[in-house]
Amino acid sequence: MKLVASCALSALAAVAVLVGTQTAALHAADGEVRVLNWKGWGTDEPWAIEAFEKETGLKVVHDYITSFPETFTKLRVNPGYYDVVVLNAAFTQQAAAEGLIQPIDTSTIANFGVLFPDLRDSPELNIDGSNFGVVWMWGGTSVSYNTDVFPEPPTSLEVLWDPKYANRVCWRDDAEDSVRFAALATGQDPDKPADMDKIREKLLALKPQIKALWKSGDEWLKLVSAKECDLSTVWTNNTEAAAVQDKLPISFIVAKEGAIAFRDAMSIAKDAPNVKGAEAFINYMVSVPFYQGWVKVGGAPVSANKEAIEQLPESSLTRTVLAAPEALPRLNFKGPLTDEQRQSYLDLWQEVKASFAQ
Amino acid sequence: MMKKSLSGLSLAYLLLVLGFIYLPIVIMTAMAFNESSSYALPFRFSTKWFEQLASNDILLRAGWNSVLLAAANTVVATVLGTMTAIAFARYTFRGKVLLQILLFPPIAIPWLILATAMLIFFFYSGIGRGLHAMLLAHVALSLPYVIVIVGARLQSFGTDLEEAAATLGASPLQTFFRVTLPTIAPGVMAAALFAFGISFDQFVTSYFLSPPGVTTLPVEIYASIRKGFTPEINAISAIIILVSMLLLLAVSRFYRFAGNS
Amino acid sequence: MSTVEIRGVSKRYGSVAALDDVSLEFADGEFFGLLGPSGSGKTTLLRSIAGFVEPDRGSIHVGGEEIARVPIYRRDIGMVFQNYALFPHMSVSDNIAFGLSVRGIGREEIRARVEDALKLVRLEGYGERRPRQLSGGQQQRVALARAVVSRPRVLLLDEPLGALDKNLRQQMQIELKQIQRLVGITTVLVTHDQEEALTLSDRIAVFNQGRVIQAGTPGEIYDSPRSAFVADFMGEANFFIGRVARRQGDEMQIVLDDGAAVMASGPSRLAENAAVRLVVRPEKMSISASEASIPPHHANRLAATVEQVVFMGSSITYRLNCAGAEVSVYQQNQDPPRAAEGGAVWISWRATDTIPVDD
Amino acid sequence: MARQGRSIFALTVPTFLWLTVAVVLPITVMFYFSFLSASPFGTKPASLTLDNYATFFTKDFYSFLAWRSIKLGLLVAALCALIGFPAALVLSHRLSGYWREALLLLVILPFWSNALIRIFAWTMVLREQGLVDQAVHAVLPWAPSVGILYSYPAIVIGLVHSFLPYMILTCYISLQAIDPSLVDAARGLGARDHTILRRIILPLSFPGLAVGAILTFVPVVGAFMEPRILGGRQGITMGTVIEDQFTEVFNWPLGAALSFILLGIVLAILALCYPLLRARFRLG
Repeated sequence: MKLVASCALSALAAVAVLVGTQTAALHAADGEVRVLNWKGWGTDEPWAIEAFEKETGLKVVHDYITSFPETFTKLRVNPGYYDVVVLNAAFTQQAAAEGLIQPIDTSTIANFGVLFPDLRDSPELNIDGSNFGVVWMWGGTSVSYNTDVFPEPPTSLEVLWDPKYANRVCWRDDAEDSVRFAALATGQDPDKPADMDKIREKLLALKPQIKALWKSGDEWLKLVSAKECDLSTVWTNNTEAAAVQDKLPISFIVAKEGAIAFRDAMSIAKDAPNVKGAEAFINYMVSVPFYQGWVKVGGAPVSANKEAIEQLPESSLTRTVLAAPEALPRLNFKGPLTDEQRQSYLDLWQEVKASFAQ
Repeated sequence: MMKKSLSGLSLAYLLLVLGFIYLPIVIMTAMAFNESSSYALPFRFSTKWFEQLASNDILLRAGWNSVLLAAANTVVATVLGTMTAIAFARYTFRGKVLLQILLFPPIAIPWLILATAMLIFFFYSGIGRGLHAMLLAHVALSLPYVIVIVGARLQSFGTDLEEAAATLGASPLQTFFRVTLPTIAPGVMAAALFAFGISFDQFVTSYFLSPPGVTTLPVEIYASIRKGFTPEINAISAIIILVSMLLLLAVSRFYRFAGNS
Repeated sequence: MSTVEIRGVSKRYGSVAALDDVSLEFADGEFFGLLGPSGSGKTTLLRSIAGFVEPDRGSIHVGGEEIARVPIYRRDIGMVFQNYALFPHMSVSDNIAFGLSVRGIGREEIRARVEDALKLVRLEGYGERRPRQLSGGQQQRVALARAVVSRPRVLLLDEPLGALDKNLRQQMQIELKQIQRLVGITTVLVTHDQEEALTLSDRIAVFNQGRVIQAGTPGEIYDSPRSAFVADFMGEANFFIGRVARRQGDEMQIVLDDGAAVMASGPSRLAENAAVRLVVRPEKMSISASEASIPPHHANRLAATVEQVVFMGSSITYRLNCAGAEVSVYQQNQDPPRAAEGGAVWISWRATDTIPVDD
Repeated sequence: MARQGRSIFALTVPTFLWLTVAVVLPITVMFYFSFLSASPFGTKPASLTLDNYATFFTKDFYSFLAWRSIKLGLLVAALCALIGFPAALVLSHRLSGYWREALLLLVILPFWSNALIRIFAWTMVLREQGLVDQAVHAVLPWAPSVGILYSYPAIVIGLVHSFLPYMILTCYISLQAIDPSLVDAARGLGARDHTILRRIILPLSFPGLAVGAILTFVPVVGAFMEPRILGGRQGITMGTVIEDQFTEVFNWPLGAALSFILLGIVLAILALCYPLLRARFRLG
């Protein structure tokens, strides 16, 4: 009986402490910048937060997502809570249309001028003359290969379908990327593929090749560490991080058919409680010193800041392979998709996966 | 067969099953001492993940939050669940079948869908997010398990003992605490251990219902998977398992909950 | 210690009447047996007194107090369950002490009273054992000690000896009776075993289909059953069917279906020419090899054929065919057997041993 | 009756209210969503429709996956029972005192560790060059490499591991309540071990076995994490398909409709078994 009683008491104490922590967390809103982003995606680097807080006296609080649709859910159920939101540029229009983010006064962002104009002023971000997102980073989704298996880098996406590498491909379990890769491999426009049957055929043909379908960067890293894959479809910056930080024999290509590229932009949430702080944070995030720091710890994608790019070491894969002048034209930046497209891509990809399992 | 002697074969079997259950736990712990951040082999001993953990305030605080939340969940779910299990086992009443059916959705509907539904409903009903909402969710998810586990135990006993206690002058409360509870204690304790586990490893609902800035261990772990989580997670998991193991083994020295021999 | 009055108690489960207008009174200190086949309502009545069953109609008074609104735990009863219902997680002493400790009685007094109770049931030294470590008879005694230790107003026994084997059961019957006499608590026993009821009870009520068929002392019930059911349920009975031919005061002459005449003596409401069923207990009958050797005071005599002779030790059971009806006769094992199987004999009995019963 | 009514009320109302607020009302909202033509809160106007439910029947691979998930659930529940019941029997009737308590605790405790980490630990065991592979080669150096990671068996192993504690526990609770004297009595009557097991122990412990099977089967049907990480190209299940509707395309209506279909199938299977179990073993 005593045991039960003491358990009950400690649990009550626990509830009290919990409620206390929580109220503290909700009320310390002044002087904060609240950021919604993936965990470990730059904005929460400890040294960066320290530098920013020291410079501005503002405190940075993070909340994390694990998928883009979640960003929308979180913005909807926490109106007036977030300040800065990191969004893939392909989603910015949708967020603006739903009134979840607000236009940014770019004059307050000192570094706005040194961003690559092509990226900065693209129609995905600059909607009807208003900037709803400040382009921040870009990167690629491409084919990475084991450098021990491939003394010479492969050149074509077809290597993924090469029977020599049957059961050695780790494919990103993502409907949109899968369709885009298949579109590239079948010579179609990845934004508007005309022949979906061809894409289905191509993806179905992957069956003997696939070792694993991975979903999170963590899963992929563990696969590569265990030498499960000779080839994989993966983000370029993850490949570089694996090569630099984990010393894995790995590199990536921009295939002759092309590679997929993404742009992430920073937006300010509608009714953000601290717009000034948000602007300051965005300005810091697109600054040279931030990028310098991120490159140093490794795993950084490519900055949208023209000057910051220079901070990449000459030898970095990102610089020599992805941002190489001859590769740039082959990059296909992801354009926005309609909901119908996303749904049909997912249906297709699920159907393909179901046939993998048969 | 019922002799309390342990033949070599049955002991060997039990150890085999335990080995199966513990294999991943041992590996998890071993990787906490491996230098590689991505479980890469060969094994190189290192305590660096424990050192990093010691200075990782976010992870430590998340771990502490998880323990508190799980403890609160354990008490609430065990008390409510035991009460309901008793009502199920001892009475027939209108609405019993309805209530029994209500126990299925938390088990059968994927937690992801439940969590989304909770988020929407809590948001619009004004319950909001926060630890109270997480507790609300965790208890709801634990209740079916507590009720079936305690119910299985209750079913093994008739009502005789309770009737006997009543005729001896014990009030319903006295009967419960001095007769029913000790009799079903093994089931209640086991249910409590499960309730703790369900909350402690509960990611989806915690994730959806935690307000920004308040996280639990599973939330931290899952949020890290885009970039990759480091064996600090293994380290904190290993510590928690080890501490709870020692704690419970110590408690079981003094308190019988596996039943009367 | 109290009287128990049951007035017009009824209880229905759906369309089945478990108790149908039952009225009984148990005197202070009386040992009262409720006897009947399973489903006859005796257990329902016991559980109504205990409080597990709420009657639909009628009232139950204990010591003059209406107890319908009194919760079980304040009814001040002791009960022994068929399977004893000992608390497995408590020692024998703790089991016995339970009723005292929930009443908030002091530790010292509890200890003393538990000691006394253990002595009463001859289990000194077993206090620290667990119920599982005791034999069936010992568990039964613990259950009894537990039920009486708090000196309840009424002791309820629900088939208390049903789980014991025959020898132990007979021994426990004697002990139970002794203990009950010693503590003097009004006791209600439910049993389906007529022998147990007869041995233990001061008075007995026979139940059938939710009604009390007959209540009285064991002697009354056995010797003067008012119905065929009671006669049949309480021991063995030989039945004869006939018609009242002549009646004079308490004397009646009955003509059986096969034409033989039988005398009955005793108060009766039967009119001449009424159809009647007669009961004669097997041990009241004698067997004679010839008509001449029939005891002179036996007014009734019938010819019969021996079909089977069963040697029972202290007695011998004869199964006979008497004008197509089967008749059993018990004789003391004193004289040499009076008949062999297949032999023609005479059976005879006194007029006062002929009992007319209702159907 | 009034007194009893009050007890029932007091015992069940907190749970009833709790489940209503935390589960029933949210699920009702979700159920409503499953009839919408577009996600709520989106930019598109939503109208009521049955299309989401119809989708299940128009696309072949949904029924293929539902059937696959149910087979997986049955297989895992059966394996858990096969492995867990004897272990529970040893725990409950061959051990006593401190060791029984300690070993029972040891069975439940791993359940407190993070599922994701447990699953990743399994990848290290099951892959080529993994623990199993190396152990086999230590004994049989010439054997071909045995990597069963990224296959259907790997999914089954991972799920059995996740749910085995439920089964052992529920069986243990029922077994522990069996009076040893019953078994002694049966032995006294000349019954052999397997007869005792079949005629006494199994029927008496059946409630635990049944509850364990339900607690295993039901969640396995909706499982997505173990299949996805351990199954490789075998990893698609009804659970992952539903998960994707929520996390990839924000199609709550379809995701909800698919979950309710799955829930319906699961409840139908349990309802089919229920009279059978009830009649034979007085379950519930």
